Amino acid sequence: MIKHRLFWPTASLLALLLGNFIANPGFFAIELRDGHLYGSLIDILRNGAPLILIALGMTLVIATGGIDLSVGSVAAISAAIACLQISKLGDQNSISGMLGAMGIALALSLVLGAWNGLLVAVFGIQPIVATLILMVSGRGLAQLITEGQIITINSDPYKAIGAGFVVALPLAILIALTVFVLISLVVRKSALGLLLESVGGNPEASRLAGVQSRRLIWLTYLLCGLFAGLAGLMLSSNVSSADGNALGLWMELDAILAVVIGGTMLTGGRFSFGGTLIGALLIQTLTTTVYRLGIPPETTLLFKAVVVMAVCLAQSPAFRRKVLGRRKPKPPAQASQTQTKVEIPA
Amino acid sequence: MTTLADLGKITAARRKYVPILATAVLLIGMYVFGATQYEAFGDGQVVLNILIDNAFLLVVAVGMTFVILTGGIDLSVGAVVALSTLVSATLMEKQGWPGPAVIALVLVMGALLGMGMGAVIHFFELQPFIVTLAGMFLARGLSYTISTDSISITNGFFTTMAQTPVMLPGELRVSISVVIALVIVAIAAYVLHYTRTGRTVYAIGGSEQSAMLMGLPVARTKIAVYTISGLCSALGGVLLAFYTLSGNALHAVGMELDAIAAVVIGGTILTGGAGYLFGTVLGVLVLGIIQTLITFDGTLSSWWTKIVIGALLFVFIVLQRLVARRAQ
Amino acid sequence: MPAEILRMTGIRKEFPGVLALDGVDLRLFPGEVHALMGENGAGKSTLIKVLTGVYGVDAGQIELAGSPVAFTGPAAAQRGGVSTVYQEVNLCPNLSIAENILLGREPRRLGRIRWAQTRRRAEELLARLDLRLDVSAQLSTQSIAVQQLVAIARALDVDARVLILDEPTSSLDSGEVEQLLAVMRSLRSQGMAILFVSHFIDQVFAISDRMTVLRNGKLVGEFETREITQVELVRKMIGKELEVLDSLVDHDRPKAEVLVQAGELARKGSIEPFSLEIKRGEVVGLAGLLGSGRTELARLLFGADHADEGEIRIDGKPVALRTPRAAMTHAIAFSSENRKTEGLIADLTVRENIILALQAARGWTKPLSRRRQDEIVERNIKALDIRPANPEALVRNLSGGNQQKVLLARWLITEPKLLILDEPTRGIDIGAKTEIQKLVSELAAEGMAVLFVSSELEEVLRLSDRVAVLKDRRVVAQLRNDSLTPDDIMATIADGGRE
Amino acid sequence: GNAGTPAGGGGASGTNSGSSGPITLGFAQVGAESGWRTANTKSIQESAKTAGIELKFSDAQQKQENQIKAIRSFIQQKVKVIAFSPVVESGWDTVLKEAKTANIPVVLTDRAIDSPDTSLYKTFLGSDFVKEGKKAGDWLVKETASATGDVNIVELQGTTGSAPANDRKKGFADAIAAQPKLKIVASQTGEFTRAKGKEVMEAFLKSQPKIDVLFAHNDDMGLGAIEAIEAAGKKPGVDIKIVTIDAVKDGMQALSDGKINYIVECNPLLGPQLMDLVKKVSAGESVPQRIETEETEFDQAKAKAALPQRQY
Ligand SMILES: Nc1ncnc2c1ncn2[C@@H]1O[C@H](COP(=O)(O)OP(=O)(O)OP(=O)(O)O)[C@@H](O)[C@H]1O
Ligand SMILES: Nc1ncnc2c1ncn2[C@@H]1O[C@H](COP(=O)(O)OP(=O)(O)OP(=O)(O)O)[C@@H](O)[C@H]1O
Ligand SMILES: [Mg+2]
Ligand SMILES: [Mg+2]
Repeated sequence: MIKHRLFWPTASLLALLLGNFIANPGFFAIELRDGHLYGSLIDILRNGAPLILIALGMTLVIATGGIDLSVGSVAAISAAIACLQISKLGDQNSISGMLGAMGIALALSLVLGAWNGLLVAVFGIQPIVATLILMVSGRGLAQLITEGQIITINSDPYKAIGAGFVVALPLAILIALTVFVLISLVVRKSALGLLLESVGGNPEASRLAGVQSRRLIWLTYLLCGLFAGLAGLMLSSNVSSADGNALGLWMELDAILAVVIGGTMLTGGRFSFGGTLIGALLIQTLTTTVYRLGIPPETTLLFKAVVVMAVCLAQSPAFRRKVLGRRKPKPPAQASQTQTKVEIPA
Repeated sequence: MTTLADLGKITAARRKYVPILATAVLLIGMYVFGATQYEAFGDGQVVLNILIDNAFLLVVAVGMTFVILTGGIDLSVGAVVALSTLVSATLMEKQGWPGPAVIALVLVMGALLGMGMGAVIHFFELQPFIVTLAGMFLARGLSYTISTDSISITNGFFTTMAQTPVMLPGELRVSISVVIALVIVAIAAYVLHYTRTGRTVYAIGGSEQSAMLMGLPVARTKIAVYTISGLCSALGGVLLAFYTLSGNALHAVGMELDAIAAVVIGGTILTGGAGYLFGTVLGVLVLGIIQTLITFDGTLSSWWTKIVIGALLFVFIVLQRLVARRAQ
Repeated sequence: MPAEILRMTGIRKEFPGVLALDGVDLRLFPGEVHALMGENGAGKSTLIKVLTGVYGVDAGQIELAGSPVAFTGPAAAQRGGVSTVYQEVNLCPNLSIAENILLGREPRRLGRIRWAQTRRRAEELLARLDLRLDVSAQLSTQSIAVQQLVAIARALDVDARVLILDEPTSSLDSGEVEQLLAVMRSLRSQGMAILFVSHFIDQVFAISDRMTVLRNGKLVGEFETREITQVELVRKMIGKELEVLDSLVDHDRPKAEVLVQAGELARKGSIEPFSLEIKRGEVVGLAGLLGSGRTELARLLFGADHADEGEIRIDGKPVALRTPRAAMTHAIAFSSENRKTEGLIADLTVRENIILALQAARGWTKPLSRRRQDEIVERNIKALDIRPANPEALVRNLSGGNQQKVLLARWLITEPKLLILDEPTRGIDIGAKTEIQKLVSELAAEGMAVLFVSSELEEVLRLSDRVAVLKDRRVVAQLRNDSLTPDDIMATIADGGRE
Repeated sequence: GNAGTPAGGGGASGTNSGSSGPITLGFAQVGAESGWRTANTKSIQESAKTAGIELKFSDAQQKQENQIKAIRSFIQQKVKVIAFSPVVESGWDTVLKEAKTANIPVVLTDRAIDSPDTSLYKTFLGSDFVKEGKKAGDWLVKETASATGDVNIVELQGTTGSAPANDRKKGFADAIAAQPKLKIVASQTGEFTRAKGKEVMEAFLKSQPKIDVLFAHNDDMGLGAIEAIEAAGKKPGVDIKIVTIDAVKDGMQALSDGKINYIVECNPLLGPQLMDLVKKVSAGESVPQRIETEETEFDQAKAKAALPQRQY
């Protein structure tokens, strides 16, 4: 079942990679340079790591039928706080100082997630406007922290999170994968997954079955905030600076797109972390493809439109049935009647 | 057999207007607050300026209301607006087309784009988010391919439309765009409340599957709402072209969020099936008045501007919920 | 006999892993009521959906008035003169009653909907079913029974040659059923062909002229109602004799300990103050007519709505039941009458739906092990005969009756002290129904307190030690069930509880 | 043209010269999209204070609509002078006509507009983006004068469609057009940010077998690219020559560290100059139609000298 659900996203990802390989045989080349792996695939993993993190949190929120527009701003705030703290350190390379800064940033991200959760779960505000508030003013907060400037830091340990390597592999992707494995384990080994899916699938029925949806929804926003904060650290670490204005800008769209490509419905219910992971990698691959193929900036969006559409159509059973299926010979009596197959509960 | 002539039931029908009333009251409250706080804010023209400055957003939000009422979403609106301004500018300035012909063409183009997205959403059972996101990429991408420069519009028809004021009593004026936008609002409200298509829009939002089993024209209506949204975006683009007298691929970046926010603040439920067009008008005015309050203040730095916009939004939405809840 | 209006031959429909219909034939003549009979999951609803184009067929022919048709969907079927009430209420909860009845057919002038006339027309249609409602009220505020009637009223308005009713009576009380049957008779006399699905054998024998019986997706045969007995019919449907149940009430069982005590509990606009005691091992039935407040009473005891006044004591201690969750911590379970919107999570599997309440009670940090889950689910699938017996099937793909069994299973496994069952046998076939009644009675024997709500009075009386009678949102009487008859109850209701 | 959309009471009551208090200046800023912009804002705010001018500041968050709204509300509030940095070149006629009818003089800063009707504004104060691109190109031509064989250039563009990106690209291309050996082998938008600059450069380093020069439309993208170059095991400024525009502090630091080879300045500190102009304009004095801010270029030596005084 799970295999089946991830088949088309995976196939799309592989197709895109393959397309790159055909256009550019050096695409798969990976070499060891200065003790770390070097190549386009490595770039995709490393640059995709923050998106993976944010998209994982977004998956949880979307599973409950919500949405979080504020992730980009939360990432920016977290990055700004961390970089500000580190820039104040006497010794920017001090590990304890860095951990302290990161701790503050992540704690703040949790608070911001809790704020979103409060608005959605307690005040009952529609998630899209509830998180729009933090999306708008969070950006301002981030700039307030940096005073509109880019805070540049010079901290080797901090730089490692986003740009460093551990045993030749980028630390960022290791962190993202660890989070992926942990959250998958927690959600699937505990009953969290089931309960979230039930809240997203039918909130009233869940309430009557005793599911404490309020707490669960809160928890998802909390985690989403935390992951966004962590992603913010990674993004700022990658360029050793915090840019309150640009960091994580429009990231929420990419994250939602990753979730949707991964096969999770925006209306809530069934969700798949695996799908989200693949969706995020697909988006990052697409970005890298644009750069590698040298597609001019003016046509980049057209190219993206075509690829996104192709990926979606490939995943759509209705498309395969109606358009691709038509080529297969079928008994004529059948063909005329298979038009409106809709799955309906009895 | 059992009859029910219960008072509670009779008011139930009216109770559904409470949230919208609450919104209207709060909006007036905000205006009064502004008027006491800043001189010249109380001027009637300030209110009209909010309409003038947001006529295009209003039209786009009207289209969005249709889509959201069916439980869908249209992310492509901002890009279609930009594309429309650019196509208009290019055709008039570079090709010498007459203004009205350009408008007709742009409207058809917007409607076709919307129809295409609607058809893909319905027939291939894809999520509206992703299809309209692709539509956004497509429209924005087309704009960039047409021109990355902004193009000034000098066409006589457009400049007349842009600069002829519509006089109201008391030295007040609005622009022609405002009149167009209000006409669109009236037509849309009529369609939603007095035509079968409009009611089918609500039915689909309530339950698409039920609507289908009830024998309603689901396919046609779903495609229609995206067509309407595309059409409204294109018209919004034309109004923006009147407003700025320029075509630019970078126009209306992020307008889809403004439009969605206006619709949702106006009380329409994002999952569909409930909400009123008048709410959308209020939603647009709320966004407009927040903006105006901030410009009148004129002391906020760039980041405080954002923080205060968020804060005002927060206060408004929380009050809206509290008032509505109390009243019910 | 006139020529047949509808003929389906050799219909075959396969879903992934399930052969739902296999060579089924059906004939329908103008001016007849034709019953479509079969157990839960036999394929009745599927046949109807295939006919009206909701599903495509894999093989077979459909002819309407002699010419082959292949409807592309309900809209096309309606245009072809086939009006359908599908199983489950398929209406728009966000719209008013009037709109739901007339959506797509609203009276118009120059394209403009005339609302006053729409409302009047809706009222007229409801009046045919002897129902007077505020038609501008939102549908979602209505009980499932009212919703079912609204759906019927909608179908009646269509100018149709064929009317299909898939379990229209599953939550109607006897008065409403009578009314519906009367309407059906009058339509029949006007020459309409009516296809009727019901698990109430009495109704089928009261109204139908002929019947087609399905078993496991296969055609058993077509019969004249006059020429078949109830016992024969049941044997054809379920393949074995049905045991006849007498009263399951056991008066000798000791029922001393009061478990739940509601004192002057009330909620404005939904139920007047009432006091009710339920003892361990006791089955208390709630009887009343449509909209009398049974569901609302039950919801108060479960904390689904909260009371404005009064108190609830459990084992003598006052408790606050503000949420369902709170009620569950006091071992109360509530199976809702509306399984589609308040019961099941359609996109989850049978297994997940069954364990949901138990898991929710434990909290997310204490998951049931997969082995426990499988074991519990398998046991319940067997006990309730849920078909297909596949724990990983999506609930949305189950037949209506089987969905209801899943909902019941969900609450049975929580081992509650008080089990509140609101229309628990809705849409369940006669075979399974007796099994469920026996089960309830056994649970009571083991000391469980049961609050049993059903619009089928016989069922209530068969099981209950005591019956609380409701009228107009008031508990008007509490009667000990010493061989009470339905007539006694109706008399009490008519009396309005005047002592 | 007639005053288009309403100028309201302000338009009707005509002049506003009667007031005696401090000059009020309505300033509609683009946004706070970069450190450069923030420095620009700060300079304007501070010099307004020292000049005793009452500043009404509005942030348009990169949206032309917002800027038009702001200008309209300045007219409503009867400010004495309006100044703004246009988000885009075109589309200002309507609202500027309203300002004209209301007798409020307008000063453009930083970016120009393309309106043929130059009576709509009193003066323009700012930089010429085309010229900046050209300066970068000229330097490169000089730098590579002795080079034989092809010089492969990669370009990091600003936000697609934005005026600085369009103009700097154009100026640079014009300057190197005469030199066939100078080839732009890859050009991609880095959206003016470090993160994108790094990401795009990473891809360039893999897709282009040989890169000699990087031209970045601003310092930030250049700084991002430097990280990518270093991660690829190459030496920025040596293996790949880098030329950028802006001269913000971090850029100057990199320049004096030898990681950048040349920076064309784009000066954000036009506050004092603007306040002078505002005073003149409101006093009715005539001012030149176009004033360019004083801007220089920095090579590594000059950067070392200038770095200590660099404040933004
Ligand atoms: N969409 C579907 N996908 C898979 N299986 C389905 C689907 N719809 C129905 N089925 C299966 O087809 C069989 C027949 O179901 P159907 O709903 O026709 O039964 P029914 O006779 O109406 O039963 P009930 O009396 O319970 O309503 C059942 O086994 C059911 O699980
Ligand atoms: N005949 C009716 N007339 C008006 N309203 C009704 C009627 N029947 C039900 N309702 C509405 O439906 C809602 C549910 O009623 P309730 O749950 O008390 O019904 P019930 O006694 O369980 O009977 P049933 O479930 O058979 O309708 C109530 O809010 C009531 O307003
Ligand atoms: Mg059925
Ligand atoms: Mg009931």
